[in-house]
Amino acid sequence: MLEVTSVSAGYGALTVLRDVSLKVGDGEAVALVGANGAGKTTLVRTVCGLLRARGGRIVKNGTDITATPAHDLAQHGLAVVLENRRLFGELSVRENLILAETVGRKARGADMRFSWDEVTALFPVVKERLASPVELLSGGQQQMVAIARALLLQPDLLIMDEPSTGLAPKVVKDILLVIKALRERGMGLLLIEQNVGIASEITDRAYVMSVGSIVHEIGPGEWQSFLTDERLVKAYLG
Amino acid sequence: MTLSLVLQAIFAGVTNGIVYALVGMGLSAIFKGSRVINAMQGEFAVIGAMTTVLLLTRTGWPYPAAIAGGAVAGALVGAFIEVAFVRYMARKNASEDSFLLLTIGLALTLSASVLFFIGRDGHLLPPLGGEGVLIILDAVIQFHALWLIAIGIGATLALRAFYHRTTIGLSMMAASIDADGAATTGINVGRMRTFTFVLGGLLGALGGILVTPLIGVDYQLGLNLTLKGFAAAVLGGLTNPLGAAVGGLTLGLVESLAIIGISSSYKDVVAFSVLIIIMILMPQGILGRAGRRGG
Amino acid sequence: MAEPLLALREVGHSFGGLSVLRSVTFDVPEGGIIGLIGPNGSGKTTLFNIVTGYIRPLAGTVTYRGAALGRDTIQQRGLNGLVRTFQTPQVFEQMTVLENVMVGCTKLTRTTMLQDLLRTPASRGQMREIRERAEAGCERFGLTALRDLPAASLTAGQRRILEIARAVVGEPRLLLLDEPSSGLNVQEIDDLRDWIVRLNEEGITVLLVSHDMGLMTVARTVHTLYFGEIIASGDMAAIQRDPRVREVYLGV
Amino acid sequence: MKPRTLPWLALGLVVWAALPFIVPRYMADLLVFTGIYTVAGLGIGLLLGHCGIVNLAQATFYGLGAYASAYCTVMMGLPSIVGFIVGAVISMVLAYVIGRPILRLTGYFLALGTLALSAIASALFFEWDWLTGGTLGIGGIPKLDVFGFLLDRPSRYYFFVWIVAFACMAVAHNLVDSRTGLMLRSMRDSSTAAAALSIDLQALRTKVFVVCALFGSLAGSLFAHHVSFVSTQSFTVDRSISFLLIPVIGGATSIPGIVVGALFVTFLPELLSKLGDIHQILFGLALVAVVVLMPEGLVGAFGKLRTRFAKREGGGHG
Repeated sequence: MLEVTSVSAGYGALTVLRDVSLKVGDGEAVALVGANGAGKTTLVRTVCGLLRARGGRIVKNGTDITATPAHDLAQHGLAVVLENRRLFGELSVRENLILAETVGRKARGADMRFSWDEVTALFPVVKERLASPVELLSGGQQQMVAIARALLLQPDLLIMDEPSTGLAPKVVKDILLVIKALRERGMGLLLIEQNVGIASEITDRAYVMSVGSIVHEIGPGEWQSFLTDERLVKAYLG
Repeated sequence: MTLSLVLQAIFAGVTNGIVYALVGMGLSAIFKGSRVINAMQGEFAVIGAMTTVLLLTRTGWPYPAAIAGGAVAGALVGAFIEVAFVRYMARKNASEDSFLLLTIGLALTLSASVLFFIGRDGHLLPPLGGEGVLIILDAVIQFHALWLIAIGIGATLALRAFYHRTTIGLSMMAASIDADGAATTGINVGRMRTFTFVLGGLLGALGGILVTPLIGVDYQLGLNLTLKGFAAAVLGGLTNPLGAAVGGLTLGLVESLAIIGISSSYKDVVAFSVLIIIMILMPQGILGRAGRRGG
Repeated sequence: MAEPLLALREVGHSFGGLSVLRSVTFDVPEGGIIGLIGPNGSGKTTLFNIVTGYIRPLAGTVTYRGAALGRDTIQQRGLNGLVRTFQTPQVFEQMTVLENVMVGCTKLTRTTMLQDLLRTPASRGQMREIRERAEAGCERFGLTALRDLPAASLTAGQRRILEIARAVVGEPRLLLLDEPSSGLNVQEIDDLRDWIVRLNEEGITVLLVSHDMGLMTVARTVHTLYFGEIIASGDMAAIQRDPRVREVYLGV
Repeated sequence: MKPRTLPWLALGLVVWAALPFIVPRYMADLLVFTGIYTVAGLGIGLLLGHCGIVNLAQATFYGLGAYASAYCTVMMGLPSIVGFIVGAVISMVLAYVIGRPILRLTGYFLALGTLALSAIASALFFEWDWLTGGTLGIGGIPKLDVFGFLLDRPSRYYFFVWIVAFACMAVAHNLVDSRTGLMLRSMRDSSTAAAALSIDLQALRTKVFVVCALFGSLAGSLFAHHVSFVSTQSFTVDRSISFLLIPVIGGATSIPGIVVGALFVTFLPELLSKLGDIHQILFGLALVAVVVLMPEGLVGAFGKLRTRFAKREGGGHG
């Protein structure tokens, strides 16, 4: 469904990604793990059209989206929760969500994957605080709003960049429950995560990134053994 | 100093203040949406007013239609400037200073165009609500000024509703708060920037049309209005168009109350001194951080 | 034991009620290389900014060369030999490589602007001295071949070396490196490691903030920061074995 | 100096010396203005090209210089040199006093702050007619007399103005080429890194602002003695804008660029005016074109063309 082939990217004089390839199948949950500065976020920005790839191809459901601008990706069933959530802090929760719903409706017409009611049912906290400015919500609540906003874009593949960063363990657990529920509905997932413990809990397989390249591939069923693998420790702690 | 003198100054201050507010709201809307300080904001006022004058006198349109025509002209010029210049320069990562120089150049060009095509003379528009005046405690206020105040307040409320109640308004705010977040929510950030210039042009033109029955419009009006509008926007915190409305009113009142009894050309000295002092001492504007929300 | 070059005592800070640093205490001994690691949001950058003078701590003290830094400005700290580099190399893009290094030497000399306007002998003499020092600096850091290029044309690795060269010609005592390996390739990181060791051998004390564990092996002591607190200290081998560090970093 | 540049320099000198005698009188007059504008533009160029500061207040200091010269010579009957000195001292003190707070601003705020300053000064020049003569102005300013040599014609005044201009260019060049110049440019490129290298940004900016004001005042005094009559119209905000255009058009980082810019703003309107009233529109469009297409100014654009050309040539042979 999502196929990234030999992508390279960077900023100005900096080359961050070198020849990165990965795949996410239909309804599959794949993790991209690696230490800080490995280039994970740059890959997210490249896939979702915020950063122009300098080489390689990105294909979604058979359509080449390498040069598609970020605001058109909802039409290809792709939504992303960026690092730090990137919500519109001064706007209310409802306003944040309405924006996404309008776009999602345009992309899918009557054939909505997630209705407003379903999404708000999935996130009771969000429903309670619809009128509050987003910046007054706690970090965990904001993360819920960010996921809800992405879902209203009606994606079949969700990319999440570091959804657990800076959140208390209890809150992370709640978010994992939501993600599991989405998986059961057949949602594809590309999870970018530094914390391999979390990643292994909700994904089928994974790629390990280091210094701008994919250095290991963890196949289905290999997660548990890999968690204690010295190769993993080396990728993180040198 | 008599009461009627003070009252008269307040009337004048509110009237001027509304005009500054409209120009400042446009400037602030453009800055909020594009991070460009538009040094030709006052020219929008000239374009709006001159177009209205021409439509009224040369083509004989009815007054309300001519006013609408003037406002649309401001909006169109705004869109043109974004599409023709700002977009190109933004793609090349032009500096703040380059945008300032660009808009100064455009201001010179537009002012010279008015001089060339329309001439050196000032033009007046008929006052809304006729020539009548209202007299309160010996202080005189023209009916037109009352209309101006009403329309100015109406436009401010309409702007607020536009930002919070329409999808385009919300999208414009979203794009200005977090461009990446907006793009990944399916908002075309580039198009929103064009819309902010349309909005800025519209508000500036409206300010120009409303002030013309009182002071007339000529090719030189733009620069002074730009500076006053900028002062209004800075007082309001620059990224908050509704703050600019408060800023404009404050500025109008301060300058007209400060010069009671002395020569009126000190008005600009007062206004611009206030601008400099506020920028240095209160960079967030007179509303402070709280004023950021709700724009 | 000799007095440390830099000492942090109970340093604390918060933003908008959210505490980002909680009583952080450690020493940077003269002649040492001290490392600071921690996951995103652990407070490394805040701590770095406190030491370099960009932020004033809300609690605790920072002592440098035996005196509290207090309200010293960034410039005063620099004149005292405390010099930093930046996570994204901040080279002066429109200036040549040599000129960049020359800027690093300006603090060693003094002229008034009037002397410079009139090009007095003193002004010319100082400029000559600055140029000689900078040329020697370029030579030493292998930048001589690049010296007349604008810094904007350098690669990320070259920019990093230039930034360090520019700091070192100003004769710092304490060099603070903020994520110096970010954006570098494997070879460039190796070179960088060599430079840090060599500069340290020449007597420059180094405080290194990085998430690059490979680079961190140059540090004699590494402090691990997590949610504003130091959770582990020791050499890199000990840090790698530390279960808390593994939990924080890997989640397992 | 390279031996190749010497003949060019000699040729340039000959042309410069012959110019006022071979061109028509009105052009000689424009060349005098070019020299005056070069002096005023140098200060703006130092700020813009070497500190990254947009100064839209130069007409203020230009006006102070002009009025000081006018008032001292006409109203008080003092020698001309006194006017120059009084203008320079007042301008520098004012620049220091105003510069310290206002230079804490950056970017747009600073640019518009200086524009507001210019608007205030322009209003005060108008209002303080006991000093400036208001719109009626002060007339009868004597021509300069240098060691008994009366500079009463453009062709004579030309030499004096340009010698002053060259001296100012030399001083500006000294500054750019010095330790201070290094620090200025570093501050322009990255103020954070400059601060980390112990450079006191605030003090430097203020000092350059004072130098800029000195040049502005000097130009104003030269102007007053050239036209013999000064009034408020010459010191408006428009004038500040056209002073800013000098380095923008010519290229702010290059000192010869200032002369190019000064030539542009004095000659282009004059040449375009042959086309009738449309010339001001064309001038505005020319400015927009320069800003959009040549962000480094004319001199920068020529430099780029030359490197591109040299590269192509080199490629062809190699």
